[in-house]
Amino acid sequence: MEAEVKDQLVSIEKPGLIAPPNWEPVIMGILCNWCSYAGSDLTGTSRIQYPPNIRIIRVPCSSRVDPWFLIKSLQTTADGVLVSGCHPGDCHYISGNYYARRRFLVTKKLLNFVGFHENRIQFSWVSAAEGPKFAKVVNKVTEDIKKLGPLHLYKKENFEKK
Amino acid sequence: MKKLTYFPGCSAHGTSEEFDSTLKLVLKTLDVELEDIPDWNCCGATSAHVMTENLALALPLRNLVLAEKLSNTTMGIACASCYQRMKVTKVHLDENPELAKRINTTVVEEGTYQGKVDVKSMLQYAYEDIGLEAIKSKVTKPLTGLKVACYYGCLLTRPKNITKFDSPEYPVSMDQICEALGATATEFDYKTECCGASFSISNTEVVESLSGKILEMAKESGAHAIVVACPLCQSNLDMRQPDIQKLQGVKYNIPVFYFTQLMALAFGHPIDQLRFPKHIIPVEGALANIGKVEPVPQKVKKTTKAVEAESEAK
Amino acid sequence: MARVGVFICFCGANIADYVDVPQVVEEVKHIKEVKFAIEYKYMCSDPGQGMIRDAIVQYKLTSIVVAACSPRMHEKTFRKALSDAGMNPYLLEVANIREHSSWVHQKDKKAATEKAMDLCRMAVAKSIANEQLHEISVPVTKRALVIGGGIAGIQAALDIADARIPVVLVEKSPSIGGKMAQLDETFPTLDCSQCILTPKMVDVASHPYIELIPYAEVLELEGFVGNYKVKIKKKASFVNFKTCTGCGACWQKCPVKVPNEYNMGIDKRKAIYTPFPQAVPNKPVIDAEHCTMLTKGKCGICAKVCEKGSIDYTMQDEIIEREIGAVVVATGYDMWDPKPYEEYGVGRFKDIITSLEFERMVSANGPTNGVPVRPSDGKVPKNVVFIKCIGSRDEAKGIEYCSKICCMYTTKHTILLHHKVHDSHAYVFYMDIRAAGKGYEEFVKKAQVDTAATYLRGRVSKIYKKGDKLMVRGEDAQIGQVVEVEADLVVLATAVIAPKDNPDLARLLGISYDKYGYLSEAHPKLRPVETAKAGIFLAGCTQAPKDIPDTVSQASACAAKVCGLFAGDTMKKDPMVSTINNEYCSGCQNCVKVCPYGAIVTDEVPFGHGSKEMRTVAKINEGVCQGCGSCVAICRSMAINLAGFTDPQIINEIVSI
Amino acid sequence: MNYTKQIQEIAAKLFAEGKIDVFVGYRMNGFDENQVPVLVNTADDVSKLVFTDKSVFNLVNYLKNEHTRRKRVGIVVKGCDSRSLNLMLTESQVKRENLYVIGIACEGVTDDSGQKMQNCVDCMVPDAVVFDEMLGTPAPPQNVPVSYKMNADIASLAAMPLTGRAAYFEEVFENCIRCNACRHSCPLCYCAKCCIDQETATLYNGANTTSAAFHALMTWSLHLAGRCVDCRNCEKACPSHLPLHLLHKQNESVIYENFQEHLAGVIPGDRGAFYKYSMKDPDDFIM
Repeated sequence: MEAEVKDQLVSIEKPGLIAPPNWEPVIMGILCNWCSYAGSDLTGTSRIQYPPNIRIIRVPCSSRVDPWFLIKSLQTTADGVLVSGCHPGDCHYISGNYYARRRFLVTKKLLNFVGFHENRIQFSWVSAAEGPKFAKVVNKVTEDIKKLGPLHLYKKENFEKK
Repeated sequence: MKKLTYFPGCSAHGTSEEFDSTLKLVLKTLDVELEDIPDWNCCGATSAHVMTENLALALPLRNLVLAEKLSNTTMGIACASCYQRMKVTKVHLDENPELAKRINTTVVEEGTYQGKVDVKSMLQYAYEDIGLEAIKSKVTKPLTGLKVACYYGCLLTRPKNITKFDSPEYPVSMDQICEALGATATEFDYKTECCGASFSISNTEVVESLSGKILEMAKESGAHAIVVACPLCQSNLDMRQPDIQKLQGVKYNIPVFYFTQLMALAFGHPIDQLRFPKHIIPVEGALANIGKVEPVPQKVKKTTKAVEAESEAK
Repeated sequence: MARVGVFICFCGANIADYVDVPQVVEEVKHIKEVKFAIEYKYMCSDPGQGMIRDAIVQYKLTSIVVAACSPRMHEKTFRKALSDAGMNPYLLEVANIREHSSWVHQKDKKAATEKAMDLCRMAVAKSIANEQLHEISVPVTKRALVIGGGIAGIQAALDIADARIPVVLVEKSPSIGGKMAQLDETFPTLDCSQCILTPKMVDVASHPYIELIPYAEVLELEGFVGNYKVKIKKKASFVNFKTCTGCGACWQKCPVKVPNEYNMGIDKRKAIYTPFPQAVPNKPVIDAEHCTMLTKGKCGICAKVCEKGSIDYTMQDEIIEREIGAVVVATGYDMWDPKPYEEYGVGRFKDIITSLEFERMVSANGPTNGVPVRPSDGKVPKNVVFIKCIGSRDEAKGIEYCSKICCMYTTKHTILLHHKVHDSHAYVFYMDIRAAGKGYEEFVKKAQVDTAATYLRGRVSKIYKKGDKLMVRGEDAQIGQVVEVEADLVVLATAVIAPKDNPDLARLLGISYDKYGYLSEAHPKLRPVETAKAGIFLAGCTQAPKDIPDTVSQASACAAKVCGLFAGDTMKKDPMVSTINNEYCSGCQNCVKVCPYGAIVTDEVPFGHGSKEMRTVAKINEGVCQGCGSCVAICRSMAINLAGFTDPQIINEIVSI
Repeated sequence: MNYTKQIQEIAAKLFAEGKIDVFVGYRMNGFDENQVPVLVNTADDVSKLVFTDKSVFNLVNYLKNEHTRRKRVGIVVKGCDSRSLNLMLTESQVKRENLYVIGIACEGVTDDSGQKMQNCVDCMVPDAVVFDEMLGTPAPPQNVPVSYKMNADIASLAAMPLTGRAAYFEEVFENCIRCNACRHSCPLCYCAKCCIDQETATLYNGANTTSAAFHALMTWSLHLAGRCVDCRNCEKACPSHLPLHLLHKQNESVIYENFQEHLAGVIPGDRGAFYKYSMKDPDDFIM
């Protein structure tokens, strides 16, 4: 019995909370249309395999990503989020990713500050040519978040109970 | 009374003794006091840097560290090769402190290198720190009539990003100094050509052909004498001149002065102190031109009116 | 109540083999908004699209989800299918279950299927929030601005004008013609530059659709593609072009002599001058810098001798405005100043000249009537040394790139020398001979035979004076020896560089430029004449060094682009742009600051209904907005939204799984 | 620190000269030694005005108020208040020409217990940065920017284990009653309609749950990131006494350390860290 519990995966923020058997994390991937989404398409066309946990949302530019997209994802469906855009200097819209970069850093640090593990919010630059890199990124993010266990902070259902 | 840290280098005590001694004369007149670096060592020129970088840097570094013990901010160097080694070392070490730390470990007992002493060739010092005006002011016997070709050699102004002094291809600092002394500097395109110094032991033919060309061009430019600021240049151009003349069958008889010798001369120091006997090519012929000024050709013919006006004035 | 139709594609085996499509169909049918769901082998095929069209009508669908390949692949196709069925094409959402599921999870069909379901759910959820969007059409001003009156500008202007589109041609010097007007003959055919250029120049002057504005500069460009407004400064010429007949009495009498730019300062022009005899317009201007009347208030001879009384010393610079739809930038190039080559004695030796100076000398209408002479003593040179790659391909002293034209014009120069001075001999020091181009290699070969010029492969290390000759010492790499050539004249083939005021112009136009100052094209291969800013095009050497044929082709390409842009009365534009809700906008104007395209301006609206007091709000210029969404994300009061990617759409996606 | 007399004189003068329609200041609350904001509309009421180290509130908040928006206003600002005023001006919420600003060289204000307020202890910009006239002696301008003072609470919380932090903040957000007093007391929350109240913004708009509070407060603090001037009006207004400054100070420190930005509102015309960028911004946290 003791052992069993040990083997089970606990939520890193709430050790009391144990993941259901064969739990799989959900990762919300928000990709910019011109680099990262194209890159992820390339990953597909070149048949590079990666874990199926990621759910991809297309936005025109990483600068379209409002921090509360991340907050909301984490509060509702996702155990982690990945935002990906064009490499600095490659932005299709000249400077979008520079503005985004600042917001991302502050958001990541703030969420970590209020108790989210930093690996639940991740960012990457993936160009339209970097199919393999996209697969690598998704692999890493998925592994990281599997280690962290289910996210149960401020999930809607937690509070409808009371 | 200015003060200057002085690195004579080995040649100052041998081949270029006259450079050293006249330099001291001149600087006394310009009231600059020289302070020798205590216990200075070989700069490692020509041999060290073809063997190992560490040694090539360590040898000058020791001198630099020692120089920093003295209060002066500038180190003056007579020999062009020594100057080159010191300057190169200084620039390299100042650019990457990591390297400086590493090399410093070899001379750690002398102290740590701070890079606060500036390195200058004597030519650069005379030109920048003393200045043409000061030099002019000390001239008592102007060298009017003496035409000189100023030869800088390969080291004094090169590479540009290291020396940061004058033009690497067509420098003029020495010319201007000579002009300040009253002499005339000729337009001499071989100012910075190679004299073949590196081969002076191993392959003298090369030296002779290269130095020969320099002498030829100097004559071509109408110079009575060549002026240098580097012991090796001097020895190659002066000492080898007889052989070169044999080789080419041309009589140049063109003496090779250190610029300090001419300065001393113009400052009115007694001729016997200038160590001219040490020269292979006798200097008298060239010096004879001093005072001989060929008349400037009358450019504009005066109008009769002007002549009349003058006569009336008288 | 939304009625969504979902169409799931097998994509042959591409999807079907790794995703259990029927199961996905069953799953999506459980979503309450989904009124119709079906799978098919190839959705993009005609029957596939047919199914979509029929279903739309039959089930009164309000939005469509196609689960297939990436939207980057077939979004347009399916949008078309929607509009064919009379439905707004932007009510379509594509779930990318091929690139994002079946192809990347081939080892785990269950997971792939589940993911496909989620992707469909997300697409359905998003499509529910989709709105009807309509292509934006922006009116265009059908007038083009051409900046620079060299051969590039001339060609572009003529081609555009011939399509009956008005052109404003701005040239900063008093005459059009540019560098080509300074050339004698042109490679590889040796036809006289003047003979082929001047007719074009005259055409420009007389063309009913071209407004030629010489001696002027562009000050400011505002607006956006199809709707630019340009401010042009007409520099004061102090000559009334309307009355001036160009008789030339003024400049014949003018006492002030100034180095002549057109002849590279080899001879002198007057303070009132026409740059060269064939100038267009052939009217003189006064060089305010040197004219003693304007500087000291003395002289005034030109005014006295002018019978038409066209001279007006009080003339001021004039600012004019023009409405234009597109811009062609053709500011040409400069020649590199070889001063850094100290070892050559550049600046000390009079008899070292640049290739353009040589060009002027050998030119029939040049300062020496077509005979090359030594600047030092005016003698005709016998031995002439040409040195190539002066500044080009030289990281140490010049620039890394190859100037492209020097090989050819130097070859030309050897021929011209041979023609003008029969007993002369040319020596050419070169690194490579780059003669890629129609008839170029043949040209070089022939020249080498005809002129018997000595080609020495290697760099020149030193030039020194011996008597009145220049001794050129270099290496002949082919025999591996140092060679010395006794030269009467040395010609340096100096590098082609970008005009020094290119960066300023680029800033003023809002386009980018590279580290050398050349203006940057939108794509090095596929969009070589466009810039990143819509409606601004590049012609000639302002983009990179080019020879005349390339320049002319690029100029004509620009013309084609401009004509294309002006084909309709309006330009169609993707409707996925930002929109502002005035009610929520608090007018902090942070969006104005952040927008990379300056697409957001401020607007005044009344406080509440019928209120007199006005308040400031932001306003999107649909014509300029590119739809990046930067403004949406930074708008705290969420007054801005991006059509096609609205907050509701994205939230629905997030929460749908 | 007591400028009551001067402020009364200035206000009287302004009314006399007809320069202002309303003066925003502090008055005693009447039942203890604490003060409350007051809008003085006539010269007669000038005598109400006081200013001591009990003048804690940030009066700039009242410039977004209906009573002052269309009028010419005289106002008293301390260092932090003036910074928020600067931002209001930059974001064109108030017109400078409608304002007569009395700047205070602030020596720090005290809370109910008479203790100097924490943000005053950490204060980096005590003197008003925008003013028509200055009371007190401002510190001489130092050319070296003041080094950033790390907030002690932030440091200690950052040192906590993740689970600890999570638990701590879960309690904080659980205690929030979603009254939005923080928002209303913040001078920089002037939006026509707050995004939190908009349909699209949140799943549970208005709902009084921890998750809703979390969402609201996170969004709020991110909207104030690079703009918050740490005047603590929100904390003073919060009925549940939530340590709201933690969120703001956290963002402030991140911004200050990573983007080398100066503090919010110190430079006139500066809009704050999120509305500009630098090529040199940290990139190492991105894969």
